[in-house]
Amino acid sequence: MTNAIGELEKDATAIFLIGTNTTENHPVIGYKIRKNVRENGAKLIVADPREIELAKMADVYMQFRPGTDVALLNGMMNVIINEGLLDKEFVETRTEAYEAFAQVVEKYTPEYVSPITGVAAEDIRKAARIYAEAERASICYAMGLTQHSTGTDNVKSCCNLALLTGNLGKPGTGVNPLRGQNNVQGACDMGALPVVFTAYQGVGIEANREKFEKAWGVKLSGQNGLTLTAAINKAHHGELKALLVLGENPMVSDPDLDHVEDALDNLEFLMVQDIFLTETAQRADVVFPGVTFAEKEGTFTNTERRVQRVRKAISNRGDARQDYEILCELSTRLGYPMSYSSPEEIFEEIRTLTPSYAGITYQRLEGKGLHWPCPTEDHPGTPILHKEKFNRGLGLFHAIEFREAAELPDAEYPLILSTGRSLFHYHTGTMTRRAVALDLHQPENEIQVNPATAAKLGIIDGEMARVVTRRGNIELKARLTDIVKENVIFTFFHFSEAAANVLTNASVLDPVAGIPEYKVSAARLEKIS
Amino acid sequence: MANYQDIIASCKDKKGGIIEAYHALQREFNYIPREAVAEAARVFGVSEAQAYGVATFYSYLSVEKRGKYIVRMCESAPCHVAGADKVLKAMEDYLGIKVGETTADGKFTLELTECVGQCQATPVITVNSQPVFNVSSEKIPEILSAYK
Amino acid sequence: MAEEIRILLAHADQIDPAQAEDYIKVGGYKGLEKARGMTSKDLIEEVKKSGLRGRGGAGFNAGMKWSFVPPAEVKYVVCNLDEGEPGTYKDRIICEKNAQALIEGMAICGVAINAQQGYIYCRGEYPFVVDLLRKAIQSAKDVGALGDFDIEVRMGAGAYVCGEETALIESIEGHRGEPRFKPPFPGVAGLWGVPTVVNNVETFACLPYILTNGADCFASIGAPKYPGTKVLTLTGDVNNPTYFEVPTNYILSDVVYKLGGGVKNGRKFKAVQVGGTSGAFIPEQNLNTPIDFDSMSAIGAALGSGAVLVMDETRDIVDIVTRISKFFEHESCGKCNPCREGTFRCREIMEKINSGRATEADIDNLLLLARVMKRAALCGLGQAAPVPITSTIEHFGHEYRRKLLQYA
Amino acid sequence: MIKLTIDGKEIEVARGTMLLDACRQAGADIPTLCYDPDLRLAGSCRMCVVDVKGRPALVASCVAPAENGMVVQTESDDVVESRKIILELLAARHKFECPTCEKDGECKLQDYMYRYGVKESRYDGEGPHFGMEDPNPFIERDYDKCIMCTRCVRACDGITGAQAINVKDRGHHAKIAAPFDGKLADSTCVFCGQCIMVCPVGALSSKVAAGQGKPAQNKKVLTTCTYCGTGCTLELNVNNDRVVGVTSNRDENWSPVNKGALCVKGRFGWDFIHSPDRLTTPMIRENGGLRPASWDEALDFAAGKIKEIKEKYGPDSLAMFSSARVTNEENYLAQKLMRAVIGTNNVDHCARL
Repeated sequence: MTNAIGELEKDATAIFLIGTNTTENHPVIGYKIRKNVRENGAKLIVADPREIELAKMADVYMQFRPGTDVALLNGMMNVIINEGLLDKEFVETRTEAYEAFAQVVEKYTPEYVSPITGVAAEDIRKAARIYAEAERASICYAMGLTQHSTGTDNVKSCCNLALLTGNLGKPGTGVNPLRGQNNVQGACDMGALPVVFTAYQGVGIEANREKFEKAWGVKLSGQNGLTLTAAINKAHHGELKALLVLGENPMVSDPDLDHVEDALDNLEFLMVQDIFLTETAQRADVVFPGVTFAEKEGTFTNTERRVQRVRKAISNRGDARQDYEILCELSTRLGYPMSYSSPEEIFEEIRTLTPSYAGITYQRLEGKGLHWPCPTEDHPGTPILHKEKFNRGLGLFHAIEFREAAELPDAEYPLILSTGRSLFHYHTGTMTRRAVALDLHQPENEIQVNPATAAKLGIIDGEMARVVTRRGNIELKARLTDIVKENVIFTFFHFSEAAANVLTNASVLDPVAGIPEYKVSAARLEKIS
Repeated sequence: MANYQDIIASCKDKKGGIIEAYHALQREFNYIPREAVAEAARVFGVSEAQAYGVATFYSYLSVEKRGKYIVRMCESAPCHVAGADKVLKAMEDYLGIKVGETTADGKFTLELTECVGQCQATPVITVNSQPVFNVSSEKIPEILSAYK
Repeated sequence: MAEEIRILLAHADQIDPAQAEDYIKVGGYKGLEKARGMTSKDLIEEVKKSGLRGRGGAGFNAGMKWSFVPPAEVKYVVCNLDEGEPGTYKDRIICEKNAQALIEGMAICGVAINAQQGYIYCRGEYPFVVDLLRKAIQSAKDVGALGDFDIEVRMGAGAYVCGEETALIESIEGHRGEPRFKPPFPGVAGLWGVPTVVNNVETFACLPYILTNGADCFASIGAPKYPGTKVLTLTGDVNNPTYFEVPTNYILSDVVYKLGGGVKNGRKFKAVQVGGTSGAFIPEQNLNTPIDFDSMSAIGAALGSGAVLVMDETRDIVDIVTRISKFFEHESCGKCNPCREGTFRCREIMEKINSGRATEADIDNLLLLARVMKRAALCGLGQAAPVPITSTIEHFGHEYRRKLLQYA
Repeated sequence: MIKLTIDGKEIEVARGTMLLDACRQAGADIPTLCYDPDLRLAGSCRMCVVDVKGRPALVASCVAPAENGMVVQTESDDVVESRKIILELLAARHKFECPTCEKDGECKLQDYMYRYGVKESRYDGEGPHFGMEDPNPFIERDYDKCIMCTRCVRACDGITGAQAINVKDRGHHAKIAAPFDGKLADSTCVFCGQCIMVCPVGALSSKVAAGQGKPAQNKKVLTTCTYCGTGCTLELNVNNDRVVGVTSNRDENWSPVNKGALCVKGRFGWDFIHSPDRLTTPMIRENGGLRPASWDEALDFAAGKIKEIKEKYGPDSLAMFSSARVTNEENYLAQKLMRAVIGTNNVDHCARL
């Protein structure tokens, strides 16, 4: 997030949610948004293919066709430009490449965009006006925006919208991805990415390598590594031979599970470090028992870049070991002795190599934590980014044309399948399916179907139905609900026994981010007779 | 018979008019059906829990099904001293039900009420909110038999 | 002196209260016209000078109350027509006889505080009064008497507590009728959070007279510190159980014996409860008290709603108070602890006494509970609920003791 | 600033300060049941009443603004008498099962009864009369312990915004209820448990934590939630080296993101920690199955395989999926292992999934 979570509760006078079912996936942030709307009269714009809970209290709700985000956003920006609602001063002083961008947006009139997105032109106008006229408007999005073959374009379009209206660098504004996992921000910050060291220091840049080579005492590769999805594909082709998995479960979380299974089976060596014998661990050659957050010291970085402490409450279970100790042991056996007396010692090393974390110490994290960037020990942290200037200097407009999703419905697969999360479960269910109350409350997966669609197929509420895509099929309990439109069906991906990712597409990824298109698969629903 | 959605919709322009909507519903159904509470919550922008809380707060509102004629005996002090107990007993005997119950044919529901403001002519009963004055236990059969 | 003085009911049964024309023929809407010609400040001053005090529980000077209203874009005038005190029906009578005076009075208040919208909150027991008022308002609008002032009638639904002004406001807002804590007072933050004047029917209905005849004229009627008239409703064991309008210096015994025609069936007087069910029971020795606010306060009573319930020598005081305690249990909104639990326990203990199962300790418990409720309850309901109990233990203690276990 | 005298002590507070805060500032310990600084004021429990000179009735300090020149007594005879009677009234409707109550030791009714020496209630009539069973797996609702402070209703509305519960009926029959007095699962309840957090007595408690440790026996460890990216602070309740519950800290200085608010996963989804399925020993694949192994054996085996593959196919034939669920420190080591030790940049995690 460019801005802090707390600003959504009091500072933002308008909030634009696109592709985030906030009350289910980030409940506590959802509470804050709802409070701001109810108690302070903040305006709310919701764009989502499903009529999510917050849509009910929105000033404008746009139920758009999955995969048409760019068209919708360009439509809003077209209105803003044509009605003169843009922040001219901000555009002039803090941005560049406006002209090319504006030229592209020109054709995206609400009337042009309406048939593409399925949203009434008037609603697009209304949304544009609310967002642009607000004193402080915030955009929040989540995987609903990013998990597309056009995910990067979608995000850039959100940035365009914020740049166009000057909604950056002030409290209550910003472009705010709500990240789905407790430490996904931290994992990125720490360089668990194929192209960067910590703090997004590119591996291809010599100076960066030199710095890390000096610190680590070894020569480093400058060649970009494989993304997760690419690695699976390489394994499938037999080029990747060994995979070390630390607390991940690709056998549930990754697209096209049959493909994943083949890929893992193709490996010469699979190592898994986890707290449970996950679907992935079951295929491993060696399994190491790690520990849960309750048994750990360390830090997590949340979606607003706030680094916070994790504190050990209980001792390791059984013969399990601290995950960092396992990594150290392995490293040592591989001829690179690693030993740290505590996570804090590791953190001290991180600080020296990570400019945005340089000013953070465990001691300073007691209490409220710190938002990076925090370059020095007397720096208060940075809740709001891009205040005076952007990292690159001027904010860059991107001219983005709308592209359709990779897989569109056709006669054989007439529906659009989207996947996502439930309030009661988390990711691959490794933890929540073993939390007794959560699993009792929601023990099984479902397919959300519009009653009209179900009626055409003769499917009744609660009945098992078959969902089929080009990758495979699964049987799910049909839940009839009009929160989805007639052409859309939706299911959760937490349930390994009815794994949504059997259905999803691994063949087309976002070209930049490598993200799979979980939100759009062409699908067919069948009655099981 | 009007449907509950239309009845509620007819009150939607009254700010905070949920109680008015409940009255209108009761004029039609003699009680507030469950679906109507939910619909009223939606129309007046309050939670269902709140709409239900309002419906159960006021003694003239009921979320339970009631008879065609709601007969209420005033039991406030002026009627009490004028012999409300005897009148009530007579009504229970005549209708064959206790307070709070509805006759098997769905015609009468017997309730108690506090003062209805007709204390010039105690004891007072009301039938669907219309007061009947100076009642006595003897007059009950005649009074109630008039309601078909 | 034992004469009625009719200000509010002067034209009772001579005009159709639903018809503004009828009212205008007898001089109606002159007061409003006059008010419109005055500055807001002068108008409030005039009402202050009349000495008109709220005819509800607190007896606060009406003009004074209005003068506290701060400037705001939107304000409301609210009429409390939720007379829920058992034995009371004077507001109904005023409406049924002279609804236009109420409407005019509210409009005068609207001029004084610069409000364009009024609400009448009418108790659910009076659906016919609601109908009448709606017609009367329409008629007043049709003849152009109200100008840009509008009045909406809202109907309560059977909750005595909504007679408390903040509970009434909650109810108009469509909420449970639970009183709010004060401050803020409605005059500052009332209906939908904006400044709101709440007065009852009788108070508003006095205004046309005050404006038409002048503040001094009104101030000269009745008790100097609580001038004007008061509509009383007589119930219970009297020969003439009806309503009267009398000047405020009228003596209680005259109410019972002259207007009421004395105790029914030639029986002897035992007690009179004044001001409705939350009022004190007054024994014979205090009957010589004038009915005005301050004189009644001096004997621990309150004129309140103007209900006068007469009980003859055969009446069982403890039984009646037991019944009253049931009323308060039934009508407590349940918000605050002292009232919700207190009214419930009062009824339990009263029933225990009334059925001969109690001891002296129960009376002590009752007095202790009464003291706490009076001091600690959130609103007037819980504070006043024990008054019938304490006043009867004070004046008719022997009737309680006769029912205790050891004497049974 | 205004000046007032509280228990003989003259203090100065800012205009607009509530009397309760002024009294606390003056060192007076004012008991409260319905008051909650994070919730809309109710002013209904009347435990915080104080004696203000010149006022005919006692004043509920939580809803009364302090006024210049006020002379206040916080424990006058009248005040103490009122508080005792209020406690007795509440005690008469409360089901006392303190020995087995989840809130035993952290119950405000208990605390205040102790403080004011209220051993029993003089009101010996009808006792607790609601009862309640709600089949949801998260929240125990026992309205025979409810004291009608309505903090749960206000938290459900003001913190979570779910508005699932409200007061139904009135007077002594008034009760906290979901719509139609039904189950929470049929309401808009999201099982966040904020109602449990604010309940001053044992009327609301966690079914997941039930019977595992009383508040006083539990050590509370402040940490960051393991689920979504919001980063809520929570307190792991630890008893005998086991996590037995989750509570939350409402102090913004320690719980900056959520200020005590949690979601259903954070508050009720912790028991996987002690799942019998937990891996407790390393395992090695043998004959198609996984068998337990010692750490040394497993580590040697893994290191051997990694070396072998690296030597045979080069470092880029290996990859690691690190995790968005482990700590920063562990992620750092994971990428360091791949980059510095194995010599490849093939490291990623599930940020995209």
